[in-house]
Amino acid sequence: MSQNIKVTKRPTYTLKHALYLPAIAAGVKVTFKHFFKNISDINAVATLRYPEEQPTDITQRYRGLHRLTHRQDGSVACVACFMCATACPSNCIFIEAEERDDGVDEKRPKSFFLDTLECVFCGYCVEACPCDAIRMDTGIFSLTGNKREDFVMDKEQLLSHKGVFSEELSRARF
Amino acid sequence: MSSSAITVVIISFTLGTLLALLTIPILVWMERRVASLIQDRIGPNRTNIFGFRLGGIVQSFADVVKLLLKEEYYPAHITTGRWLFMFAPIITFVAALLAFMAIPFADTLNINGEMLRVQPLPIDFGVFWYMAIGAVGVLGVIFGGWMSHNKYALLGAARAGSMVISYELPLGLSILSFIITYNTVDFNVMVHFQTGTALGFLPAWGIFIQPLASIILIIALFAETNRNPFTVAEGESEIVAGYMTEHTAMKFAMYFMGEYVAMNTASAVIITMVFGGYQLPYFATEDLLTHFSTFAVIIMIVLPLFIYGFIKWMQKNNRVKETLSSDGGRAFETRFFTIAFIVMGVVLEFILLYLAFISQSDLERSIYIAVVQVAIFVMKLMLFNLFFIIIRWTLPRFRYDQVQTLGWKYLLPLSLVNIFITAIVVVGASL
Amino acid sequence: MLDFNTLETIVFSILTLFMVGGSLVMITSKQTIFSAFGFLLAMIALGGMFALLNNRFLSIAQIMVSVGAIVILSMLTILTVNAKEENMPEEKNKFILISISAIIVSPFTFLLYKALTTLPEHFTKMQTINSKVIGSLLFSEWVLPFEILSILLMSAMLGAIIIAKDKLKGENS
Amino acid sequence: MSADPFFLLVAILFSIGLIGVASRKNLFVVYMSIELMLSSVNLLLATLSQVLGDANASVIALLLIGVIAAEAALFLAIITHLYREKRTLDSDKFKNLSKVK
Repeated sequence: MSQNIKVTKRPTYTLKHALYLPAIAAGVKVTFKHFFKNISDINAVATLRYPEEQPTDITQRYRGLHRLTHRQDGSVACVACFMCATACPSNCIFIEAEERDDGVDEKRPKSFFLDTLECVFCGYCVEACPCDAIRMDTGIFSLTGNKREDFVMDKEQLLSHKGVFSEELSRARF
Repeated sequence: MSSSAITVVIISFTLGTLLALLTIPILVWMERRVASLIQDRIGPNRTNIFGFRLGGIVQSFADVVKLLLKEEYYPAHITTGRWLFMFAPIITFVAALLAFMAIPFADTLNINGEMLRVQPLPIDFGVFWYMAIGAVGVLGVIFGGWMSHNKYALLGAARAGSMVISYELPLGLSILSFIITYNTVDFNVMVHFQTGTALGFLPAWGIFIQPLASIILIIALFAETNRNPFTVAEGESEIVAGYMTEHTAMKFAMYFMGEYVAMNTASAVIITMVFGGYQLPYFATEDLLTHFSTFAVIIMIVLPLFIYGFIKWMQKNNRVKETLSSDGGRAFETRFFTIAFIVMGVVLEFILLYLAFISQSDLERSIYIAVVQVAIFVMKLMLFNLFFIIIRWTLPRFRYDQVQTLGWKYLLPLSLVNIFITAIVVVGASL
Repeated sequence: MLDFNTLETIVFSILTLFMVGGSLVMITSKQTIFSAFGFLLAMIALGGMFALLNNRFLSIAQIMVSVGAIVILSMLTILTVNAKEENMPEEKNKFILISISAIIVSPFTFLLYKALTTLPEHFTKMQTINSKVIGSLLFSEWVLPFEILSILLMSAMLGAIIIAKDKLKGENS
Repeated sequence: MSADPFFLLVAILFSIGLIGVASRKNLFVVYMSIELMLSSVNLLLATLSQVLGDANASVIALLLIGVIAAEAALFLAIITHLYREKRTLDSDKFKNLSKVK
């Protein structure tokens, strides 16, 4: 049994360790190697030059800006069940429901506001939605505006966002 | 005083002020770029003036402008003594600036028989000056920390004060062994001592003559200037930002810039005392003057190679990846500086030609040598500042008790032992 | 009678202003930190005064010891003691006391000044006292006081450690 | 240059130190006043060194700086000790040796 055990010698505290200076020299060697490698060819550095170079590694699971999905007939898939607003930890979803009288369903949102300044992009609303009406698959990672009101998304804005990965329509069976 | 003496004094004073003040943005830029390059990042390179970004130096000027224009804000709990709260950073800054002024930038100029020092303050006790003024800087830290009425600031100030007291001793004692070896307190004579060779093949620099004292000096100066690994006074993992927690805008900038001036001064002192100052290794000023033509021809050969290498490096690195469409004016900047450097090189070549073969005036030659020495000094200064920065991004911070242990239990006895050995050797050699 | 050089007069006046002002701030201010600041001003100005007297070595020694060591040490002690407002002494009639003692002391000041002016009034010749002269004197004629001073410093250091130390572990009783 | 102003300055500084010792209760201020008195003596020595053209006075002044340093160390240690004993900086509270309590 003992032949399987590999005994490693503990490092002894020698004069070389007590002096500190060899260790400092080794550290400086490492940093200087990186420094010299990068200064001789700056374009080899993997940093993304952001505004000119856009990220290419946004995957399907990336939580970008929200959107509301559509049904087959193009109407909003949301049934105003308030599940997302309940699940939201930062209370940033404000829904006002109204009765739906076109016979497709019973309820729909009259207004749907999402305050992206309060949103923490946790994705709980997507998890909570029973009819796949809200998704975060737009791939939009940068959101800019001039005033606070620009960041409060209303229903039309959320409906106008396009998904970039999966199908456009809601997958819920109505 | 003759007019040439006044000219030399004014020029050297301007040079000293420029070297101390203009290196601040360059050092801040170096700190950020070197840090990012060490960590495989790029660092600030976007700020520009009409497309000229100079590798990102413009960012430092933009930062200074930003800090200047910020609101002068005083914490509400500081009721009495706001003037001292505001005055404290100035003490640190001015002390660091004054301490720099005793460094010689070139050899003593001989103009028509007058010996003129190229030193902002032409004093012959520069070591004492540095030790006296360098310790004043910490007073600003202590005043600022106390006036903040803040636990963290108070702790930072107490740490800075006790660290200065514990590291002033090894610093003074190691400087003492240098004084015994060089037999002078004059920086200029110290540099003269370090020309020539030791043991036949090494340049006679302090680090080869007094290795232990040199290492103690460098460590103690790292501690004096509050640089890593001795940043316990502003250890942000323990005490927020230490003594500068409550300081904002220009007051913070004063502390910040004072730190860089102190670092610059420490590098200058280390170079002057340990690394041969403004002298080229192996060659004294007299050698250069007697073999001036050879020296000029060597420089005439080396200079174009250097400029060629720099231009090649710039053309390779001052551009963006091929995949990007816009280069933000980098191509124009590269073209401009290529032409500028070529013109500069040609002009320098012609000046060298004139000095080496046509003019036989000793005065012009000695002035030229002084200019070369200033250039060498600045190069050494920048290299050592780079060393300071690389050390900062290599080592983690010491714990506070480890700092004190290192100072009192190791460096102090070591420097005392070194003084004894030095004294025995010096007395033995004189017998 | 007064043959002041203009530049020297200006420098002297500025330094006097700093010294007297600093020391007045020192004895009048309520908070200890301002006293320390006044003390610092006075000490730096004293260093400048030594330089005005063409005594560079003394000036540098003054800055190095008084400012670089004594003031920093005092500041550090003020920081470590860190006395709260209620631990400071109550000095309600501070200014009355100061003015009374000033009135009492002023004849003495006059007397001191008169006594000092009986000494030679003029500088014989403003020669620079450089470190070489001081050094050779220190190690030839004044070597015994110098050694005694080093013993004094040593004993002061040990005494300071013993006084400021907490009670030893053995004698907790 | 006349030495008069220097002597006047010495007298004034010494008196200010004396006033500080006599009228203040804060231990730190008392300590600094004593330092100031010693420093005024130092200035007198430096002035005399110039007046008499004799470097010996400068040497005494140099030694006096050393004495001031020793005194500072002791005084600060005593202040720390006193503050630890009674938690006050009031010099009137330390009357252990006097008969009048």
